[in-house]
Amino acid sequence: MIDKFRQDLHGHLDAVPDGATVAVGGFGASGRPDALLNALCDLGKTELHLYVNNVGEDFKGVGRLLREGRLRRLTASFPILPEFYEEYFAGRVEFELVPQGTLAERMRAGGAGIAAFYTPSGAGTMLSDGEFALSYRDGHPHTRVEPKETRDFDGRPHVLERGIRADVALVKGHRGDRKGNIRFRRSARNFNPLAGMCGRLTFVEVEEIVDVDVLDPDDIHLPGVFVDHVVMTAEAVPATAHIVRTVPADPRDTTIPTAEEMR
Amino acid sequence: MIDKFRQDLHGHLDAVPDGATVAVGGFGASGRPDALLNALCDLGKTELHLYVNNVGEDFKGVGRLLREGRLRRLTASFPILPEFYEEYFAGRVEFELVPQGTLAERMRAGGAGIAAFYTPSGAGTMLSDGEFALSYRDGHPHTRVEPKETRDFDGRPHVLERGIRADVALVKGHRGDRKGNIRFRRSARNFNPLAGMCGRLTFVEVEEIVDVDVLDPDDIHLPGVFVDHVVMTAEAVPATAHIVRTVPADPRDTTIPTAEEMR
Amino acid sequence: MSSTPTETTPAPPRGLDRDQVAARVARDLLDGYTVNLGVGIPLAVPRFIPEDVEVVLHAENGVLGLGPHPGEGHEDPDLTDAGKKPVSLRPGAAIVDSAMSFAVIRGGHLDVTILGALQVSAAGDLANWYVPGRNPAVGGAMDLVAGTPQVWICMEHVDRKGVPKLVRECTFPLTGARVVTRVYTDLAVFHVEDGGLVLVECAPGVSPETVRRHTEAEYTERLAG
Amino acid sequence: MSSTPTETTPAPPRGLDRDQVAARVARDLLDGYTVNLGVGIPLAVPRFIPEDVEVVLHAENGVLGLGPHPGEGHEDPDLTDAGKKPVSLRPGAAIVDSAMSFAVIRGGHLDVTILGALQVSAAGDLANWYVPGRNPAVGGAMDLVAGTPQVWICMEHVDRKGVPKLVRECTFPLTGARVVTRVYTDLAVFHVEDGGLVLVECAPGVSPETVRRHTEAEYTERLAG
Repeated sequence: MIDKFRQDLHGHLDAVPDGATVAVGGFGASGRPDALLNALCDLGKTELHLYVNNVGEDFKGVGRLLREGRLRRLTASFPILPEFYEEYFAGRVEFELVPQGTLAERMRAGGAGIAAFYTPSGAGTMLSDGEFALSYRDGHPHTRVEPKETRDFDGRPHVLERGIRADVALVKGHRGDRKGNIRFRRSARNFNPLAGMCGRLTFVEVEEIVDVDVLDPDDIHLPGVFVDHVVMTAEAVPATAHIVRTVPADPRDTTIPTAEEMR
Repeated sequence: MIDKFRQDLHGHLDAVPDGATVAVGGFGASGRPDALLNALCDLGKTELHLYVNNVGEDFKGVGRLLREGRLRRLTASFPILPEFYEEYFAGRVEFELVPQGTLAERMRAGGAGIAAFYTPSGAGTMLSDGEFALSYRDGHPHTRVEPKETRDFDGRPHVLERGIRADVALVKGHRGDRKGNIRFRRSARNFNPLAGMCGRLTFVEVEEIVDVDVLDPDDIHLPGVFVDHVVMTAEAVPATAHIVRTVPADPRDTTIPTAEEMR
Repeated sequence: MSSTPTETTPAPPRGLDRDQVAARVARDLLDGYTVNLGVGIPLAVPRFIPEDVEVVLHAENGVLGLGPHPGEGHEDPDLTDAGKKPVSLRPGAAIVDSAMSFAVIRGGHLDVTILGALQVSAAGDLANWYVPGRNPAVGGAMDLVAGTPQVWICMEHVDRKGVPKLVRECTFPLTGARVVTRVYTDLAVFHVEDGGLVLVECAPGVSPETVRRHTEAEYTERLAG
Repeated sequence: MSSTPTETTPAPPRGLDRDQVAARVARDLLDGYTVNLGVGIPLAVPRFIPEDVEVVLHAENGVLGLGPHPGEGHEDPDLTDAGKKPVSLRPGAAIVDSAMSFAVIRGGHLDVTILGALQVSAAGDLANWYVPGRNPAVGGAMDLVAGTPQVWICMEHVDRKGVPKLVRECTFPLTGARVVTRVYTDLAVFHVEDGGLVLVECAPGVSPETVRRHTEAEYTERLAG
């Protein structure tokens, strides 16, 4: 019988090696798999390369991994947490900055067996021309993200982006059944199904486990074929979910635009 | 107010020009938009290039367009209908044969602004090496499908495939609301949401129209943003839906395998 | 070089306030549009959309049909906009995953995206994601400008030092090249046509000369009557 | 050239019948596998899966968790398999669109695909989609063999004229190169290891010599005990 429910999360998650690539769902605290991220941290996993849209605004979840020095590299579109940038500029973590839609599409492509694709997003910018600093040393850019191949289609430049296949994926769902079928709730869905698709080993924490005949087959957001392990977390949705912490403007230079003007 | 329900289907569908590219949902008779296809035929539209998984097993829907000589080209993975091949070999319609997953992904890519992608499907076969005959003349191949660019990723050959952006998409849904949000039922979903995504102008015929607060926002299979016009069809699901008509084996050559052995 | 910042840069002119710019933009939204809003002035636009104009608001995190804040105590932590603020849903809303959300964006299915900017160039280049030396983050900005047919910029005409933001060439890193289709500022409205800026409207009480004095980019004029 | 078809091609040998081949394959399916079945012998496999082995059957048209025919009068025209035959759903089934269905296939998320074949070469090349001169159609065959980690072929060991189907090089157009991992025939079971065929099992009553006589492809032997 297929039964993907697990009691012993640590036992199963311990299969993740140090240095692993990890795809993580969530958009800030919304749909962030905190129980799985905490377990990864508790297990002492380190040198991780995370693919996640943002670090978040606190030291939970990805922020905790960052604070405890577990990250080797972050691939993200909008890290937010100021302490992440301190680590980046100090040369303690690498940073691959990608457009948000490109990150989502790369996860889906990797999960879908699409090796690479051409997107117009980021063409002609420093995110594709090899200018962006992957790492810092002694306060200066040390290595750069590789320039991306560019090619015209229909008269417009497109950049070649690779699919992401991660060693492990961490997903936060709403409901799940023993076959690993998952539903998400509202905008907590976001990157979660895509992270789940691209993991070689996919863990899902859910708020509710349900019998195998409860979810309508027409309404499964992430089919069980993508899912290896399902755990139930009693942890409530974080109270900070809707607290926005913005990057403070530098008071020394009034020509610098406010965070509001930037997006 | 946004109201995509239409009474005058012919009036709106008449915007489709002769020679248009048309993406069509359905898998055989399952989820095939017969009312829309009939309307296209009734309007006398011709020289059409259809993107559709199969012609089907009868002269309804795509089969009717074929019989009435409306097709300039078919892009499909599994035409089925023997009369389609007669037209193809007689040089009256062009045929681009593509792997089924490639067709689905090309529709999605076109709808998602992905100009092209690399897939392993079909690499090293006559569907990518330029051998396949796009058209026949005097009983012989006349033009060939262009060879596809091939490139290795992770040590395996992949072919470059283009996204499809069709002039018009014809979709069969189960339920729809005035904003154009669509749900499908069971395996009648198949290519329908993908055809809907890739149409510059997307028509959906539905079995039921519902109030705008009926469908759960978490369970919309094709969001209204992709949909231009929704019509209700009272036409029942065709009774032939589960009748399989297989290509008859050639009785003159017993070394030819049965249809069962081929897939 | 009259508009290059110097010691004699003119004092910032007085035109529309932020809400008035938002209201001006709102007037141009058509019934049935699907629209993505950036942070800043754009977020104020929905308050000014007329009752008889129904617009679908899209958020990058996968919401089609955003409604206003649900009211104190009614927040749903699973339902936020792309700024992670609590929202409600309009009737007929749809939730999708991030890949589908950006399929909507990149595939050209939005009608308009309304964004803030650091600089817009004479050719419609946009810089609005990164100030070198600060913390780089891009979010969905590059996807939005690459995919959306109409990219409308709402911004102050000059920065806090009085330096024009409509420039010959962007000096900040680009979000996208030749992507802007309209610019709404406190002083004026420009359209981008055939790769160049066209001044189509001055704010009430603002003269074309005032606009010119605070604009570095070249542009043509096509002001109504 | 002993196995090349000639006037003296030996009469087709008598090994397993089709159901017995299907039953033999079914024995190798593990609990929890997700499996796609081609038409022909593969479709007979589910009948022989033991009670205590739960397998999820996938169909290209977007069904994960296929069940058997629902019984006369209970057919749902909106619920068919990839052969367009009516099916039922197992508990815990999921329906997806065709792009997601092939994301499952191409992304390597199936465990096994069980297909028929025209020919399998010594290197594991597969030809099973097209006989030149007949009507070309491919369906999902090329995606299945490109994406699935285990490609198991079920076929008659020789065709109706007695010509071997395990060949040095495929003469029919390829579905995929070096994709086959196992071959189950009425006479024997082969694995493909390090790019070559290995005979691992003969059917009851069939000798290794009989297998060799009806096989054109070179192979090594690793028969149990």
